[in-house]
Amino acid sequence: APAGDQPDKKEGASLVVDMSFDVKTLDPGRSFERTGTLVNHVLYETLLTFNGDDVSKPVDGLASYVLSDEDKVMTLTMKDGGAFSDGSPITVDDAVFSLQRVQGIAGNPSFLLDGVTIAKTSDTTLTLTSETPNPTLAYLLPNPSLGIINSKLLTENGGSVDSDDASESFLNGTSAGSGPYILESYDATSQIVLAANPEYRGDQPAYSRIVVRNVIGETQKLNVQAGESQVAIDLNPDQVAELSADELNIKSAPSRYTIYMMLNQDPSISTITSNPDFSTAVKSALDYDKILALAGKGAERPGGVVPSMFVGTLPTERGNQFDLAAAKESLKASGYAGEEVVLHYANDVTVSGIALQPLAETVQSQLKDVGINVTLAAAPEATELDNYRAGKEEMGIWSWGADYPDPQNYIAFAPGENLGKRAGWLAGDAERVERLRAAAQAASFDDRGAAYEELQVALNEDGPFIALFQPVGNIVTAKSITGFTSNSVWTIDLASIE
Amino acid sequence: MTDPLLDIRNVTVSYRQPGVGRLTAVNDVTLSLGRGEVLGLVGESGCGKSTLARSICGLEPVESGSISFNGRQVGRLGFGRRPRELVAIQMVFQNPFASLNPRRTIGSQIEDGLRANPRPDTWTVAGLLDEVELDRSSIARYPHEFSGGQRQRIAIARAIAAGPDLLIGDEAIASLDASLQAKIARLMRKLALESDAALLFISHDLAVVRVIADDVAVMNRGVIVEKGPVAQVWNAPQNEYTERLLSAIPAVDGLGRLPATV
Amino acid sequence: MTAVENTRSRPRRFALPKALRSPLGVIGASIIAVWVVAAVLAPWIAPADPLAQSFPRLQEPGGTNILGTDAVGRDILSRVIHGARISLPLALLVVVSSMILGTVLGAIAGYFGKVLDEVIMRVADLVFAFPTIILALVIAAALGPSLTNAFIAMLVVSWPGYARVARSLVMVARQNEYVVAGRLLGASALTSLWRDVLPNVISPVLVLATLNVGAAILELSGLSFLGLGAVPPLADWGAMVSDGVHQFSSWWIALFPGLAILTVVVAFNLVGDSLRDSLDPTMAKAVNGGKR
Amino acid sequence: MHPLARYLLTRLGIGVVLAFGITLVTFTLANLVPGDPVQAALGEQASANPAIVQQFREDMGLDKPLPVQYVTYLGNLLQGDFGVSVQTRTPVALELQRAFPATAELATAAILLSILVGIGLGLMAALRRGKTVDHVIRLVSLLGISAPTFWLALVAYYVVFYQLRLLPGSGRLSPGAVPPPNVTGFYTIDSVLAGQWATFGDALSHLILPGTVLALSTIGLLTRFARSSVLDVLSLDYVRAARAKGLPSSAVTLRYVLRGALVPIITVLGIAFGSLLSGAVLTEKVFAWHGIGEYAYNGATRLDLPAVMGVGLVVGITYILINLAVDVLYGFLDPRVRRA
Amino acid sequence: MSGLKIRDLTLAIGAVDILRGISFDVPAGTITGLAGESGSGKTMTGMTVCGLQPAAARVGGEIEYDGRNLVGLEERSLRAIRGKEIAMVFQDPSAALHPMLTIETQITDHLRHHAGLSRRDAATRAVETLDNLRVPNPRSALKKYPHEFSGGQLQRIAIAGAIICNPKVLIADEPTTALDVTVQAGILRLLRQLCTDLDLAVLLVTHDLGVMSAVADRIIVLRHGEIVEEGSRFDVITAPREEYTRSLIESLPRSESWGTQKEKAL
Ligand SMILES: Nc1ncnc2c1ncn2[C@@H]1O[C@H](COP(=O)(O)OP(=O)(O)OP(=O)(O)O)[C@@H](O)[C@H]1O
Ligand SMILES: Nc1ncnc2c1ncn2[C@@H]1O[C@H](COP(=O)(O)OP(=O)(O)OP(=O)(O)O)[C@@H](O)[C@H]1O
Ligand SMILES: [Mg+2]
Ligand SMILES: [Mg+2]
Repeated sequence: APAGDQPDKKEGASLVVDMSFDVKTLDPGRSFERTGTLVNHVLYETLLTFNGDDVSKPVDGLASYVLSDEDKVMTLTMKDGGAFSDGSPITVDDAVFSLQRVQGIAGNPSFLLDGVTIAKTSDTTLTLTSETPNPTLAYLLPNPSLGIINSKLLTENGGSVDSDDASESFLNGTSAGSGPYILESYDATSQIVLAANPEYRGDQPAYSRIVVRNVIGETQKLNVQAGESQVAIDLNPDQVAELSADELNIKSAPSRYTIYMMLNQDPSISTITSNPDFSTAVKSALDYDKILALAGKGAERPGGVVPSMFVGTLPTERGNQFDLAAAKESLKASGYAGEEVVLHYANDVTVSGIALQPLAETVQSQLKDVGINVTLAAAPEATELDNYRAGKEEMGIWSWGADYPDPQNYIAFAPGENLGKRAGWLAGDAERVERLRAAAQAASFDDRGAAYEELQVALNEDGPFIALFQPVGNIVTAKSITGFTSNSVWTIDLASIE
Repeated sequence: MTDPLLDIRNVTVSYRQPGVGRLTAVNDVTLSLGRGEVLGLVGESGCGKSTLARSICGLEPVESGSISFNGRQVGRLGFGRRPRELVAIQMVFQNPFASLNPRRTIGSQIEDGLRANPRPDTWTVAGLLDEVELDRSSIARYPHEFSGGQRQRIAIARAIAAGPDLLIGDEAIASLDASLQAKIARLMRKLALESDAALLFISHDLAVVRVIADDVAVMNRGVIVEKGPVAQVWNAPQNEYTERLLSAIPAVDGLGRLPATV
Repeated sequence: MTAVENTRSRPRRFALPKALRSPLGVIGASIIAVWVVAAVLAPWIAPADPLAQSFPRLQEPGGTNILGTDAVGRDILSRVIHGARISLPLALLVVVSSMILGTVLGAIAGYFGKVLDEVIMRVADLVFAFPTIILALVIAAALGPSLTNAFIAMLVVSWPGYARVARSLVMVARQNEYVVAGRLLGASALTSLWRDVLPNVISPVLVLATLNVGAAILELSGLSFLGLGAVPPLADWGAMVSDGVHQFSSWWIALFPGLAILTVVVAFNLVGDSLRDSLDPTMAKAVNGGKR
Repeated sequence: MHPLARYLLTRLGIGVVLAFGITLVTFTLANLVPGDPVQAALGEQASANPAIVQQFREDMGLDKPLPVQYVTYLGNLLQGDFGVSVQTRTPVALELQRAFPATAELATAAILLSILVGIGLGLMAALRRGKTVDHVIRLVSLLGISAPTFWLALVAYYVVFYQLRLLPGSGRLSPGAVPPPNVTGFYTIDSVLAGQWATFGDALSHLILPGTVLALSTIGLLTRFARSSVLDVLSLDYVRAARAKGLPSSAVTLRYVLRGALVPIITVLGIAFGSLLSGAVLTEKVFAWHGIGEYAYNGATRLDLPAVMGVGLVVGITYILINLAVDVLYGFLDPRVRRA
Repeated sequence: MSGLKIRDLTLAIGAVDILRGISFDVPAGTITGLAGESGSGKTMTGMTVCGLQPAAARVGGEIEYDGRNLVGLEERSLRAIRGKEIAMVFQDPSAALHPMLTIETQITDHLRHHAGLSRRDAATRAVETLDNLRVPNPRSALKKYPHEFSGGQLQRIAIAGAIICNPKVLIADEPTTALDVTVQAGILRLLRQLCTDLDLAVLLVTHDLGVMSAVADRIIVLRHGEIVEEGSRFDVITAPREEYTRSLIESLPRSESWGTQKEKAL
């Protein structure tokens, strides 16, 4: 229905949203950064989706689904009446094309569909077949990276489902989806402008135009206070604490990030951090409450790496605890004699508005209290990532954001896995952890919580990772904004803002 | 007849001038000078006198022709030290304020000269200071403590210290007060002749050259237009340019005679 | 003409005392002296350990922490005082090293001319064609942030200034008749450069260096501000201002280190100015021309 | 050939060589970086997959040996192709087209302001040498050159925008405002060309604060320089001669003094431009001015080699062109140069 | 009598007395020579007559011109006289002409200001004047810049600028010192001729006694800001009364005194 049919107080007005950009592309098949995800969520509809804030249960999007008993085959049935912004209908072919393209062009999000075979089974259905049981697949499909693209339009503009695809720059200028908004303009450095999609078959959003601007956190605060913007996304708790709830709406929710510290287990990298006693010493030497205070009001400290809103999160009491005496004892046992250890971190990133630098400084100062000499090595993330991913950092502070709302995502911390390897923790290094890991992955839905908790306890004790805290995500809006939904996948649903 | 001390044959020197091309500053000049001779070189500003002097010292590359000194070819002075034999050509410059290093005592600068002298015991610094009528206590002082005329004497002392066979004065008295000019010019002549050296005295002022030189060469636009004994050139110039030069000099007779122009 | 004047009025030795007789020079020198004392005595006069996170976070100025505390509860006054121990020596080191490097290269270019001149000065042009901070940024990013690398970056970008000035001064100075006289007395080119030319161009270069200390502090702090200089938790002024960007309404975090930079730079400029004013005009002009 | 034309051609030739040198330096430097641009560009999960990493390398031509990469780059460059940003996979030329005018507009505003104010103040100070005005101006210019730009930017932002709400804080236009049709990339000029006066006012009001902050240090530089060169000229014979002709002092000042002082002032403009660009890198960060400074910073910290090289080139060429312009202006003002 | 009458002129800067009460006349139709060693105050005298002494200077005494005392006259009235009635020529023409302005601008701007002439009329007058002073191609010369002329031509141009408003008094400060003798001769002739033809009162500052001897009608010798000798050209040069003047004349290479010294040296 044309927007004009529904008289609305905000019709014609632009909504201004400030966030700090990390966008690299608006091609959904390539984009996996926060900004791109936020925007693509309203440009493209997905086969499944989440209902508002609730990420615990995927719901129907462009399709409905059934999962086979062994969790291996998912059958999706397309709904009728969907149309792209150019008016053409959404077909099952578009769905197959879009998903296959994500796999074929091998971009950042292609891992979401690793080991999945996509097939059209009828004019209204398609199946996603996994080699191994894949109960999380339904939680992945709402990801905006798996948004459904107008395949005809894209093919005309260089799109394909393999590495020959050349449609990225087209998608950076024109959206080819069916979401409530269409792309008006995109500038990776300054702003992204969205306009309401007149062909959208759902309810028209309240704002006909949205400007998402690239602004650093501190400036976001000033802008939203000054009324220059209506939504600020990256305010840290300190900044939020200075705002008055009388003038602005503040919505705080735990973020999907875990900030953790890593101690390399590879003796060729460091004989110190790979020493289990040293590791234990560090774990008890940190004053977690004080560190949490840095993260500000609303931040939490789950006992392990799994954030508080996911199944299987570990209660704080079961996590590592500050114990100065124990720390000194373990340190003595480790034979550490005051050598310098290097703590790496990126100095140009903030996680939910929290800079890593004060954190690193605090860790350094706390470890100093037990006698551990830490040297800080700060670098831009780009430089540091390489070091880290190659497993060359002695100690590091990093963050992990859930790719999808499921504890399975945190298997990455296990030995031999993605993050484990970066800490020099290889398969076979920790028998107990690996056993518990297998158990957790095999657990059925109801038992998973307990299994993952056990795994985290073992990770805490034997592993090279120390979960520091889970920051709070703050969304601050002007009083004129009366409501919106937000969740850990797409941060805020722009179309829901009223 | 023995070879003259300085033998300049068909020397041409030119400068590259940006945007204009080459400017021939010295054009096919032939001159020679023997020991004990005092040659005056006159000409208007820019006629190439300094260029010729600099070529004799090896400071400008000679485009064609040759300069030989004591039978030795004068080459262009490069990065290295000047050949020992050529150190016997010394020069005194026009600007008394730029001819001494302001950061070194005059004693050490005169010693530089002595060190270059093949017979260093001919002179002492003190002796040289006596010779140029400066107080011996000046040794430890710096150039800025001296007046222009005194500095010029120090520069002469330094040149003499090197025991030159050829002393060149390039407008050495031009920037001095009228009352000092005579004194310094006389000093140069005296010292040069006492040490049996030749003196090439360059000036744009024919009247000055007339009273100090034995022979005079007149230069115009890079060319030597006339050369001869001073009296002859002064009283009976052969060249039209020399004549013009001479007649333009105002006579100091209080008669109000305007100098001639052409 | 100019040569006459320039030799006539040039003081024999470096004219420090006379230059500092000007009231502004005195003020500048006093401010520098205060900062130098602060730097030397920092451990004793700073009220707290600059690294100790022992205070409540983000305290406003006043109370126990005169200038407030930062985001991790460190005393800003102590950090500002200790900051002098980083900024001052490093800036001096940058200036002295680039002065030596630049002067040597510039003097060689100016004295020998020809190919050497072309090569050296074209490289200098190349460096000049980059805005300092961008080149420094690339270098610092390439080598990783650290004070050493910031130093290297600054060295690379600042020597050409000295080279240009030294070159132009040497080109004039080598025309001086005493230089020629020295050569005529048998000095080799290098001896001449070392003995007759360099001593007579060094004072303007020193003045330029003094003037540049301020600029060096500014640029170093700019690098630190961008996170490419001092490594935390070092109390570096630029880095402290940068902390303030994330903590805007805690204005004291950025204000005081910024004021510290301002005062030091003003002081060095005052001293540099009076030194330059004590130079003779032609040399002073050379100094001006080489300023970036 | 006309000597001036030949001179310009020579300078242009040197410029080309310089530009080539810039690419070489940037390329070498950027490849010294210990990090891997591919890691920087790829996400957590993707970077763990060797196949994806490999394909990304191939896409970006990063699998080739460095000299080959460089030659390829140069070859493309000759066709106006600056390569594709490793980070955003957008052609660098396109991104520069967006970022450069932003900075150019800011820098132009700043330099115009500095010329006007700087020369004016310098002249005033010189003419009133030793008076109170002179001292005040000297103090102001001293503060101008001594204050760290990034700090000034913060202070100005905090006071003028945050506390006083006098001027808009960040960005080039008010949020939601549509940029004028792109002709020059300068919003002020483009809006005038399109007759959009509201947009012009908006763009101008956004320009004032960062422009002034940026100009302050240049104003300081120019004021000092103008003062000293006016003083130099004031003592010259031709000024004495002009006064001896009984001309009114305004005529002496404007026709004789300023004209003579302008030449050395012009020569520092090139230098001033360099310092302006440096300042821009720092100012843009505070004012969310998405220009070349920010682009350079991001490029450098994210190991985006083509981006950094693009910036280096554009900035270097601009610098060369500005200095060329300065030279031409110089020749225009000083007839002696025109001939030589 | 037109011309200048200077009476008891004093000038002090700070505690330094630069002129200590000098009195002399510069009558119309004559060239009055002002000689003296360097720093004796020759230039200062000339500048003070024009009211162009340094701002810090204190002037006393009288400079009578056209029935008025120029000392203490307000700046505006002085400016009306300066350039129009009393003109100056400086030592180094290449320094006294602005390198960036055309000859036309420089020799007509005060003409237009003082006489209110249009640009064209002023140019016509300039061409005439240049022509009179034997500057080649006067019309095209107007469009040129100073660097395109030789020193002698420049001095002629500068003199043209000085006399273009038909002044009554001309102050020439060492107008030939920077020039070659051959060129100097031409300029001296020109000065003489202008003085006679235009009935100018010329004050010629120079330390060159040869120049004095050639053109000055009367010679005044200054030393330490005081007049130490004054008289007709012939008297001063042939029979100097002051020791200082005598030493100046004796040191001249034109006299035979050098010759005897040369013999001595041999
Ligand atoms: N380094 C140089 N480069 C280019 N041209 C030069 C150079 N030195 C001198 N000239 C030119 O060469 C010509 C001769 O110069 P030179 O200095 O020999 O003259 P001069 O007779 O000594 O004059 P003066 O009496 O003024 O000293 C002049 O036209 C001058 O402009
Ligand atoms: N602006 C000034 N301020 C102070 N003293 C000055 C100034 N100008 C000149 N003097 C002094 O006034 C005295 C006379 O100077 P003036 O220029 O008249 O000398 P001069 O006879 O013209 O010398 P010269 O032959 O060197 O031109 C000198 O002692 C000089 O130092
Ligand atoms: Mg000469
Ligand atoms: Mg004088």
